[in-house]
Amino acid sequence: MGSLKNRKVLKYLFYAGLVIAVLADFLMHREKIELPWDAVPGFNAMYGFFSTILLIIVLRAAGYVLLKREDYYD
Amino acid sequence: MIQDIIFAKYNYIIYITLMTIGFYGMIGKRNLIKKLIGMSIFQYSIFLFYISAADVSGGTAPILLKEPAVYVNPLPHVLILTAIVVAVSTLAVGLSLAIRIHREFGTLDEDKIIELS
Amino acid sequence: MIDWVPPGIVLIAGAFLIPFLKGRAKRAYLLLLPVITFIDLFFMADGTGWAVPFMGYNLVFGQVDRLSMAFGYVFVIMAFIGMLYALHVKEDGQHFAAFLYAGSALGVVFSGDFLSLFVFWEIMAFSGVFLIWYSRDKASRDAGMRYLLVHVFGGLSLLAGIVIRLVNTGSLEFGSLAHGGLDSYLILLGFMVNAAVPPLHAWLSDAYPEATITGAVFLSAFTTKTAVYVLLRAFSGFEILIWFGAAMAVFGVAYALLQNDIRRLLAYEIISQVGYMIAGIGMGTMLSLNGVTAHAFTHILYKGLLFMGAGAVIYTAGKRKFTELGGLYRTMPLTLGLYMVGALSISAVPFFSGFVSKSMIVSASAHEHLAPVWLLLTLASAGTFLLVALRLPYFTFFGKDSGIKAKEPPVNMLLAMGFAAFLNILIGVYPAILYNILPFPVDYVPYTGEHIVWTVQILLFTALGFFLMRDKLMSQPAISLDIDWIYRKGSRAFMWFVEKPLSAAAQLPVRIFLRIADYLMWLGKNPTRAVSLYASTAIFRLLGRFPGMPPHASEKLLENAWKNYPGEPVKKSPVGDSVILVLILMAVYAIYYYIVT
Amino acid sequence: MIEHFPVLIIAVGLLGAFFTPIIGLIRKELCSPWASLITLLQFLISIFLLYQVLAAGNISYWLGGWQPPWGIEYAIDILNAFVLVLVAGVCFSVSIYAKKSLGFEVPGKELPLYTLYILLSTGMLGIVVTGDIFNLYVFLEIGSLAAYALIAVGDRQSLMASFNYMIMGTISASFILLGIGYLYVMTGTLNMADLSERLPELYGRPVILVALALLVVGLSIKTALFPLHTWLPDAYTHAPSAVSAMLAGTFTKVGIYALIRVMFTVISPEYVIETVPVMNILSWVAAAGIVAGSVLAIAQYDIKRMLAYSSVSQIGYIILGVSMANKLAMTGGILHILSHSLMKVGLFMVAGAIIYRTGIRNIYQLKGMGKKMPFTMAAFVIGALSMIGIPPTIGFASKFYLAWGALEAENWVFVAVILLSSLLTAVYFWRIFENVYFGVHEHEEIKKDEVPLSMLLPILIFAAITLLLGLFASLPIGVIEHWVTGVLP
Repeated sequence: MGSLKNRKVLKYLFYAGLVIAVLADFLMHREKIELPWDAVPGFNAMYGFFSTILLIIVLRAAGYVLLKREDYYD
Repeated sequence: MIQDIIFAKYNYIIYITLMTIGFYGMIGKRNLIKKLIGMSIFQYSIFLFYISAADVSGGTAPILLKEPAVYVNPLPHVLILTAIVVAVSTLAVGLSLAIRIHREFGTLDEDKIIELS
Repeated sequence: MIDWVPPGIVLIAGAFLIPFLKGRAKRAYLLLLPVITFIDLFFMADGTGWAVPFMGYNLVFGQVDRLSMAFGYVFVIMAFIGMLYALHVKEDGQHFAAFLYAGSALGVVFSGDFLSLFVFWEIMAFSGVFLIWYSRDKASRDAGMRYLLVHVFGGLSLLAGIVIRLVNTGSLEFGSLAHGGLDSYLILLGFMVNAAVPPLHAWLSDAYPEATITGAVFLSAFTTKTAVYVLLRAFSGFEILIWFGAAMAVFGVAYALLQNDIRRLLAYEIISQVGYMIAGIGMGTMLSLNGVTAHAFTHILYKGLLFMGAGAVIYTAGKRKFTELGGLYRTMPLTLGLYMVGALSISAVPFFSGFVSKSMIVSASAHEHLAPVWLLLTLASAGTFLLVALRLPYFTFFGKDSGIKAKEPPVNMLLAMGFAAFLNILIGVYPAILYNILPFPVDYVPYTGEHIVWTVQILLFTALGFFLMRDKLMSQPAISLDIDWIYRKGSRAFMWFVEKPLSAAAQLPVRIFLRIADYLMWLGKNPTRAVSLYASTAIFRLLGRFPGMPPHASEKLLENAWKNYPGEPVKKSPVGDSVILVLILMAVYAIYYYIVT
Repeated sequence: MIEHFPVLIIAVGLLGAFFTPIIGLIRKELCSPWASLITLLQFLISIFLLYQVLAAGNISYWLGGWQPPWGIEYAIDILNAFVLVLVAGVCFSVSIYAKKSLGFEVPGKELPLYTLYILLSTGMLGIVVTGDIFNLYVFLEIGSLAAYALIAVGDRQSLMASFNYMIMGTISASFILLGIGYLYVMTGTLNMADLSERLPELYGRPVILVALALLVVGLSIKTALFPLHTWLPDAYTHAPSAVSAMLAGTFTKVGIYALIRVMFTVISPEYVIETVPVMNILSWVAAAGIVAGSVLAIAQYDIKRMLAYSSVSQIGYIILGVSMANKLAMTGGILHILSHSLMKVGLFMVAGAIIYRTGIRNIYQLKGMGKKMPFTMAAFVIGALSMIGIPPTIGFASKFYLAWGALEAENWVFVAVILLSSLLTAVYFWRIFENVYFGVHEHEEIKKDEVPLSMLLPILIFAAITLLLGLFASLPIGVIEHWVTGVLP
C-alpha cells in the first residue's frame, strides 16, 4: 500500500470522491421518476452506506447463532 | 342331508383332512424328516382329489372294451402318474438334503440347526 | 442435408477422444474442441433441427432461437476459458468430465423437448460431481455425495413433472409452463434445485468449494445458468419468482458475509447473482428478460474469472481461508489485477461488464414500480461490492501478511484469466456487442448520467462503510450453518431410521401374520382344552366364580389352568413360518375374492 | 427341421442334461463347455423363434402330431418368444461365467452341477414354451427340483435355505396343481387356448374363484412376491454366485411369465380386472413389496443379501406394472422383466467376481475395489444406475413406463411408491459406490487385479446391453407393446 504519505493522499482522494458523487446528484437532470426516491439527491449514497452498516451488524449478530467450529460436522 | 354329503363325497373330505395334516406336519413339526412326511402327505392329498374327480361309479378302465360302456376318465390318472413321479423326486431331493444337513450339523432338529448356523 | 451438429453432442463426443491423445497434441485438441464447437454453433440455423423420433415422440436436439444462441455462445466461450485454465492438469478424467459437463449444459440449452432435456440434465448432474470428486479428499467425497443426492431428488421431481405433463397433454414439447398445475410445479421444483433457490441451495455452497481448482471454474458457470435458461423459457412472468429472486439475492450476500473460505464466499455470491436473474425472470418484461440473458452472460464471464483468481491463490498459496491468507499482493500482482477486473464487474462498476447487465434487471424493477424489489436488489448490490471487491481482496491480498511465499500461477491460468478479463472490459465498454445477441431488441442505454452517478454513490459509500467497519469483518475460523445441516446431520439419523424402525416396520405385515400364526399354533396344541379354557374363563367372568366353588379358589384354578396349558410356548420355525404365511395369504385372497363377487 | 424348433429347444436341453454325466465321465473339464454349447443352442433356437413370431405370427406346434386339445400343444406368441430369448440368453451367458466361478466356489462338482444347470434351463424354457397348463406344472417342477439341488451346493447355510425353498416350492407347485385340477374338473381340458374358450361360461362359479386364488398364491411363491418372499433372500445369499445370478435373472421372471399367461390368456383380462379384481389386490401387495424390499435392502450388509432384497423390491415393480393392467403399465412391467433380469444378473455376477477375487461379502469392506477391479466395478455402476432408473439405461425406460402407467391409472400412491423406491435404491447403492470408489484401503497397496476374462466378459456384456438397450429402448418396447395391445382391451 506504499508509504504512509501515499495512504493519506489516497484517503483524501476517496473523501473527495464521496463529496463529488453526492454533489453531482444535485446537478443531475432526471429523465423520469419511477420510484419515489429517484427525486431525492443523495439517496443512493445514504442507502449504500446504511445498507452496508446494517448488513455487517446484522450478520455479526447472526454469526453467534450460525457460526460453528470447523469440525462441527465431523 | 349331512349324511349325504359325508357319504357321497367322503373322498373329498379325506383329501381336505389329509391336506390339513400335511400342513400341520410342515408347520408344527421341528424334525426335518417329519416336515418332509408332512409335505408328502400334502402332495398325496391332491392326488386323491384328482383321482376322486375322475372316478365314475361303476365305471371300468377304458381299455379293451368291445362295446360302449361306462368308463373312468383316464386322463387324470395319467396326469397323477406324472405328478407322483414329481412328488417322489421332490421327496428324494428332500431326503438327500436332510442327509446332507445331518452330516453338516449332526442333527435334524430345526431349532438346533438354526442355533448352529 | 445436415450442415451442423448439436454443439452439445460435439463436446460430449469430442471428449471421448481425449484419452487417445498425448502431450502437445492433447493440449491443442483440448483448446480446439471448444473452438470447433463455436464454429459449429455459429453456423446453426434458426428453427428446429435434429428432430429424432423416439418411442413415438420427437426428440429435438437443436431448438435454435436467439435465446438459446445467447446461452450457447457464452457456454462455449466459458468452456474454452475453463479448458485453457485447466490446461496444466494432467488427469484426463478431469478434462473428460469437464467437457461432458459443459456439453450436457449445451445439450440442455438446445433441447426442444423434455425427454432429451432431462437426459442432458442428468448427465450434467453426474458429470459435475466428478469435478468435485477429483479433489480426492474426504471433504470433497462427502460434499459430492450430498450434491448428487440433492440433484437426484431434483431430477426425480423434474421427471415426475415431465411424466405428469406427458399424460395430461400427450406432448413432450419444451415450452412455457407458467400456467400452474401439479406438473409445472414439480418441474419448477426440479429447475429450482439446480438454480439453487433457497431453501434448495445448500448443495451449491457445500460442494463448489470442495471441487478441484479447475473444476470449480466450470461448475460456477453451467449448472445454475442452465437452470436460469430453462426457467427463462418455461416460467418467465411467473410472479412468485420475483420474490424468490429478490430474497435470494440478499440471502446469498448475507451468507457470503459469514464465510471464511474464499470459494465458499464466491459460491454464496453465485446464489446472490442468480437471485437477480430469477427476479428478472419473474418480472417477465422484455427489458427484464433481456437483462436476465445479459446478466447470465456476463455473470458466467466474471464469476468464472473470480473463481479462477481464487483458484490461482489456492493453487500457489495452498490455503483457502481468510484467516490463513493475507498480504499476497506483493508476489501475485497480476492475479490481483485480473481478479479485480472480475470483482469490479460483479459489483457493476461502470465500464465493467456487470454494469451493463445487472442494471437492466434493476431498472426493470424500477420500471415495474416494484420498490421493495429495487431496495433488496440494490442492497444485495452494495453487499456484493463490499464482499467481493473489498473484503475478499483486502483479506487475501492485503491485510496482515500471512508470510506465505506464493508466486504467480502458471501461464495458461493467467492467459485464461486475461482473456476473461478482456471480455469483461470489452462488454463493459462496448455493450452493443452483448446487446446485439439478446433475445429481444434492446433500447436500453446503460450509460446515462444519473445511472452512473447513482452507481458511483452506492459503491463509494459502501466502501466508506467498509473502511469504517473493516475490523468487524475480520473472519473467524468457523463454518456457518445452512440448510444442509438438515441432511448432513440428518443422514445419520436417516440410516439409523432405516436400519432400525423402518425395516422393522417393513417386517410388520409378516409379524402380524406370525402373531396370528402363533395364536393358531397355540390353539392347535390342544384345541378342546383351549376351547374349554375360554368357556371356563367366560363363566368366571360372568358369575365371578365357578359354580360350587368360592371365588378365590375359582380364580386360582383358572390361573393354573391357563398356566398349565399343554406344551411349552410355541417356538418359531422359519420353514413353518413361511408355510403359515402362505396359508394366511391364501385365506385372505379366497375371502377377498368371495366378498368382491 | 425348422418347424420342429419349438420342441427342439426342450429336446436339446433334455438330451444335453442326459449326456452331461457321460461326457463328465470322459473328462470332467468338458462339462462346462458342454453346458455352454447346449444353452447356446437353446439361445439360438429361441432367437430364431422370436424372429419367426415377429415375422410370421404365432406358432402352434402339436407334439406327436396330436391335434390340441387332445395332444400337448406348444404355443408361441410374442410374449413367449420374448421371455424365451431372455431366459436362454441369460442361461448361456451365465454358463460361461460359471466355469471359473463355480470352479472356485464349489470345486470338483462339475458333473452334477452342469447336469442340473441344463435341466434348470430346460425346465424354465419348457414353462415358457408350452401351451398346455399341466405341462407347465411339470416343467415348473423340473426346473424347481434342479434349482433346489443347485442352491444346496452353496455354503453351509445353503442347505437350510434350500430346504426352506423346497418346502415352499412344493407348496407352490401343489397349489398350482390343485388350481389346474379345479380348472380341469370344470372344463375338461388342459389346453390353454381351449381353457380360455370354455371358461367364460363358468365365471361366477365359486370353484373358479378357488382355482384363481390357488394359482395366484402358488405363482406368487414362485415369483417371490412379498410377503411370500421369505425363501428368496436365504436362497440367493447362500447359493453359489453363478446360481444366484441365473436364478435371479430367470426363475422368478418365468414365474411372472406364468402369472401373466394364466391371468391374461387362460383367464380373460376382463375377468381378473373387473369381475374379480384380482389385479387390484395384487397391485397393492406389489406396492408394499416394492417399499419393503427397498427398506430391507438398505438394512443389509452382505452384498448378495442386499441384492436379493433388492430383487424382492424389483419383482414388486414388475407385478405392479402387470397388475395395474393398463397398456402403459403392462408394457413397463414386461419391459422391467427384461431390464431387471439384465441388471440383476450383471450385479450378481459382479458380486460373484468380488467373492472370487477377495472373498469379501460385507459391503463396508469393499474399500478400494474401484482400483483393484476397475472394469468389474464399472459394470456394477452401470447396473446399479439402471436399477435406480437413471437414463440412458434400460432401467430408466421401464421405470418411466411404469410411472407413466401409474399416472394413467391415476393412482398417486403408486407413483409415489415408484419414485420413492428409486430414491431408496439410490441410497443402498450409493453406500457401495462410496466404499468402492472412495474408501481408502489402509494396509496394502492396491494393484489392478481383475477376474479372468471368461468371468469378466459376461459381466461387461450385460453392462453393455443394459446401456445399449437403454439407448434403443424403443426396440423391446415396440415388441412388447405389440403383444400388450393384442391382449388388453
